[in-house]
Amino acid sequence: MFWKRTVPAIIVAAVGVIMLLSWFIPHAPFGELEIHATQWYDIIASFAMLLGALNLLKLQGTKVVKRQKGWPFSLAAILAFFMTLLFGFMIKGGYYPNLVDLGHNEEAVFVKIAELTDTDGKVTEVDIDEVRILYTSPSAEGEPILLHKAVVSKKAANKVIDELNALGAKVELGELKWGAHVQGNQTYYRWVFYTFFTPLSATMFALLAFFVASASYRAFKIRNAEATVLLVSGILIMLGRVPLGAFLTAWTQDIPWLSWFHLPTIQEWLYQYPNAAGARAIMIGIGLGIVGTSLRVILGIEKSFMGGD
Amino acid sequence: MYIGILGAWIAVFLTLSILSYLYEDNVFYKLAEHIFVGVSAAHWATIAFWNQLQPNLFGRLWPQAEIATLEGFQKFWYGIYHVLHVIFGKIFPEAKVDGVIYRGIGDQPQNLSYLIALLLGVFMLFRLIPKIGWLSRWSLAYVVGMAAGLRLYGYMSSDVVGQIHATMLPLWTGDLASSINNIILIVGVLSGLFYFFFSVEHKGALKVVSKIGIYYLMIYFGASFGFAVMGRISLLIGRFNDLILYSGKQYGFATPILLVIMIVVLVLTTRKKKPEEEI
Amino acid sequence: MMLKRTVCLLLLLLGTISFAYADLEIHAEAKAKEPDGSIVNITITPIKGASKYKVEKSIAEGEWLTVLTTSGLSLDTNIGNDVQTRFRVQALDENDLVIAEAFSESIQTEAMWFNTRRLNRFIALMLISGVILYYISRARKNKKIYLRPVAGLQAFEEAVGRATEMGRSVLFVPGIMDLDQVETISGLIILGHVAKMTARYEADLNVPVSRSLVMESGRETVQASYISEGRPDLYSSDMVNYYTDDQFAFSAAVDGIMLREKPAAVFLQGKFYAESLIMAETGNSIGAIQIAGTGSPSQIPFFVTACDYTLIGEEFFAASAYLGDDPKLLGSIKGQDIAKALLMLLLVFGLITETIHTGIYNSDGFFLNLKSSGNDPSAVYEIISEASDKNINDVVAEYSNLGKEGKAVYIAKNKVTKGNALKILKKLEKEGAEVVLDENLDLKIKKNKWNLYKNLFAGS
Amino acid sequence: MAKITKFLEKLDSLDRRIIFLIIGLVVLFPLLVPLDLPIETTQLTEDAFNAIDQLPQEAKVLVSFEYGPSTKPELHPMAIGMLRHLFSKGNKVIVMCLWPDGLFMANEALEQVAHREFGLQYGVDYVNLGYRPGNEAIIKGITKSFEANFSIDSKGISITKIPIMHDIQTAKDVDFIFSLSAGYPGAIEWVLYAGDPLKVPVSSGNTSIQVNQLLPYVKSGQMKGIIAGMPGATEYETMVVEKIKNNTGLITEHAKTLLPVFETERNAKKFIGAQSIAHLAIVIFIILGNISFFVKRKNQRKY
Repeated sequence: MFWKRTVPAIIVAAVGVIMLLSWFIPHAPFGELEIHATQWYDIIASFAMLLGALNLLKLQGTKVVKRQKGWPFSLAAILAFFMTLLFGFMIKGGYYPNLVDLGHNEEAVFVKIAELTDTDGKVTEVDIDEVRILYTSPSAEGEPILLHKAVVSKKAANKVIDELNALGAKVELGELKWGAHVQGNQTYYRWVFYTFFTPLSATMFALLAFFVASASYRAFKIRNAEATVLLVSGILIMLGRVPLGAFLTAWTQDIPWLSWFHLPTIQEWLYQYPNAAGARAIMIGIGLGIVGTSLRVILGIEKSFMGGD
Repeated sequence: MYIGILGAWIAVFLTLSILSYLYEDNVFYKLAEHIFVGVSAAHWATIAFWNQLQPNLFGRLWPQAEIATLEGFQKFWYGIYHVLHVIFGKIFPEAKVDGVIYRGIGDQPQNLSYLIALLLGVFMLFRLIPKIGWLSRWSLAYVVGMAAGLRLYGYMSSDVVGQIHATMLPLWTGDLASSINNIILIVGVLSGLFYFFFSVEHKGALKVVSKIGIYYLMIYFGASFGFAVMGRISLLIGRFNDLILYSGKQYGFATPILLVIMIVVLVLTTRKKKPEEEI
Repeated sequence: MMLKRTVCLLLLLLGTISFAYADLEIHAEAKAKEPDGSIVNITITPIKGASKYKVEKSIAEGEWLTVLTTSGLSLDTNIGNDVQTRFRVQALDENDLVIAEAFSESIQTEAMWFNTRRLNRFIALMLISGVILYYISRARKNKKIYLRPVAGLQAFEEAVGRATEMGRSVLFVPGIMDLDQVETISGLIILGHVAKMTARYEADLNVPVSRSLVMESGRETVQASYISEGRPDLYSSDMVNYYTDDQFAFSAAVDGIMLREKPAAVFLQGKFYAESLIMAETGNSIGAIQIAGTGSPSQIPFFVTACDYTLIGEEFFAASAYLGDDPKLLGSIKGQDIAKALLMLLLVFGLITETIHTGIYNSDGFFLNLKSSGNDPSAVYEIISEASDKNINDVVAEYSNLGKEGKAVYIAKNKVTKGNALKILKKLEKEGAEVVLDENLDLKIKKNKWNLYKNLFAGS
Repeated sequence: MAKITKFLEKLDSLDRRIIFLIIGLVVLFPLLVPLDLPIETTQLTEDAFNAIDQLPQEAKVLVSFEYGPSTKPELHPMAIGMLRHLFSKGNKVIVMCLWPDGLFMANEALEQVAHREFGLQYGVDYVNLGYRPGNEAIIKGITKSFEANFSIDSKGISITKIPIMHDIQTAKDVDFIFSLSAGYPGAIEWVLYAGDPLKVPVSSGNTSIQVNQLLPYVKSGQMKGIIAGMPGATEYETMVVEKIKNNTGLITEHAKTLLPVFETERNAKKFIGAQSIAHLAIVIFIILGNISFFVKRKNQRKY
């Protein structure tokens, strides 16, 4: 009881109060507490991710093992999971030829590099000039050559290195470090990110355009005064912000007393005043709600999320 | 973002699969959905590891140091690092530059208080052992306490006091139009706030005030909705533009080919389903 | 030999130069009233012949770190708190040769123990939490507290009941953010109440979550609820499942669950972002009763349009007081209300002082910025001369060359109000001039004591 | 008449897939066949355009890419339009990124404008320094030294070897900063940590949602205009084309020959057509939905 319920309650209260006070005490060690405290949280959350991953595998794995309905899809989820982990922790890519010395046959090397790094299928004088400027007298650590490839494996890099070395240049194998590979160029991980992750999340996001349309068709009905206000304000913003709105109400500009009815003008006013008022009221309310909830949590009045005995 | 021809085909396939959901729940959507869950779960775990655990936890416990200069406890401490290096070489790298051996990660100052964070993290994993699983509550308690303390001040300062400050506007500015605008704003904030009174019955004159408050809230909701429509449509335009790009020759006509295949499969599968339903 | 001689000569020469202008000085001073300390103001006394100054700070015995090479003579820089630091300046001539060197006295900065700039926030915190705490303690002494009905909250039980009748499950999504957001915690508290209902009604509960920590906390919550309702037999950890951290992958998964399991009641309670509409629309398409609640202002509109009931803003945080029967919670809601009333009073007082401040007393802050005089400047000059009480010849001389940024037109003291300024602006525009109304905030703040009240609320 | 009422009544329970289809077509069609909507320029965009237009030919401009694929449709057309404007005046451009995805966006934009259209030389006329993690710390860093933060460019070449960087030591040495920003870190950080302290003019292109947050900075002059969302991008594009057409201000001879390309390859204009029509379609949906709602209610009352 004490270890399972009282100690957590004490931790919540103590950490809460210390964090709150740290806002008012710039002196060390309180001053930088915010940075470290959130980082500790990130670390705990990172550990917890293992639990999440195991739970996901258990969830989808049971379906596969028990051959439940739709198990092939679960298998796909598991495979996708391990493919990404493989490229995150085992196979990296991101190799590059590192030019250390141009050798005696400089021009041929420049042309070769221009061909390798070219992005649009035709190597022009300008491309070669660029290469000439950038790769003349390479520094001691060498100058990396960024190949025009989605992913550069060790094999691919070595092939290019051999080609360049055959021209008399001195080229070595360079690679991105582990850790840098999740954001770096030409790694398998980035390829997975851009091939799978980006289109999937961007398309899920884009589905919203359709849902917004169907929601407005279905729900934007003049049922009562409130719904009418919502609808009118929505329409004014939608039309007022695009050239179409200005175009549709351009005629009002010729009549002085009507000039206020230019859609972009109405839209701007609505946004600056009534909308801002509504937004502030909501924000203040939410702010107080959060203050109240946080206080209740710190005081231990709310503790259901910590579980029972 | 050069992803090669194979990449383009996969990207187009996944894009179209998600879009096919608009027609109905189907095999393509299910497949894309499951791939998405799998890839993203591993993605966020990978990112958390390489961007959080490695640099911010291990990097703070063992910042890079020249082995030869270490003494006493630090020598022992980096000895542990060496053991970890032998087991997980990628995560705990060692470097040798001009014959000098360096151990450790990054250049943040050493901070051994992160051992507590490590401990709390390990407590989370005790969940896997039912008998001591309750220790994870300590970690949860830390997170909740931190959230409460941090957010309490943040919201109170910017969302409560800050907004009140911003609303202190003159009712008369010397100019009729801007005075009216200010009054409109102020009435809105006050009546909107009144709507959120829970312990007062909203009747009579108070009902009118809270009604006015609701109208303001509705204007805000309408405007946000309008803005969101704009943003969402922009996104869709972007997606369609990519699909048009990938229908080109250099990507092997990925979009039209995959689109046709998917439509055929969808039509065939729905046709097959219908007779079954009739029976 | 030759080389040696040249070097000697050069050194000698350098020495003479630096001797001749040996007045180079550097003075460092900790900036006063800096809550975080660490800021140092440096001033350099210049010498002849120097084109640049290289400023360095000491980081260890004999080790110097370049701060900046500058031609300016005053700068602010950071040093570590509680460490004795010295500065060194080297004067460089055009060829980047050092012609003189000087050291500052060693100084030390310190962070404050109380951030006085946040005093107002501290008082606000004490006030708000004091009021809430007072009402909590009052509620303990069994004072009845009335709460107005909130439609969405009354529908909770009905939704769970309907799911039971239909033999379908109840879906609860506690937002997509992690446990470090108060909204998520609030969502989990509401989950506790909903889980009690599903335990009572013996309805199936399904809680997909997108964070591992929330999964753990969610399991604790649901288990505790089932135990407290005396139905631990019905609880299983499979009720709460983690899918993925990713926003859209998670919403795809939730969509999948909705389409395939067809829950009869859907609760979306927590912090949501763009995915809110994806979930709410799908929930709507399967005909479930949907009750949403969130503290994310930007997502409320979507819930309002796509769900049956929505807990708006503060209603969401007050939900647990409605759903449970703890008098302490009721008390805290009452306290929040009183705090709100206090804030509204302060706001009204602020409105009054601001009105007095801007409308009646202060007006000096406003001026016009003339960007171009148009095709017929003479009329423009006349208006300006009248407005600013200046001789017309002076006006012509002053405003004939406006430059890129334009020139300020200050209206005569006895005539300045914002309204007047706007009137003059319109007159000028009629004559084809290009003018904008501008406001000098510094002038305004210095000018009027009525503004002090509003400033009490400033800061962050 | 009865038929119409019946139709309208049916509309109320319209299959949402039909709505989806219409929205899809309405967005797709203007992308394939661009519309020619008249474009009115607004003050905010004009301010940004003029600030850049007034830069002398030898000016060096720092462009920071802070957006990714999800906000690409709004911000990428701005990037293209602005780069065309700068290069058409002969300005040199230094690109950097504070978002990891920004690197890919920057490469794409430079590849199109600098490389394919203008045929400029990397390293001499423009450079891409790439992405560095650290958010506003990087901005603060480059106010002291570029080399300390960007020792190598996005191709991995050390910046001491890049001719354009030779006389640029700190952010103070650039004449203008332009931030293409979709959130944090972005335009606000540039104003606070570089523009204000160094007195280097800053302007920015933003998503439409962000604009309200940035308006105070524009009003106070801390930011020179702003390009807001897709409408802003369209206006900017139009202004660049008009400028070259009317031959006003600084324009290189090469840029004049590119006018046909600028006139035809206009993504923002293509996009804003789709955007306008989609908004109109949604408004029409709302109106139709309400008509059918009323007809239904009226008919129900009869019984």
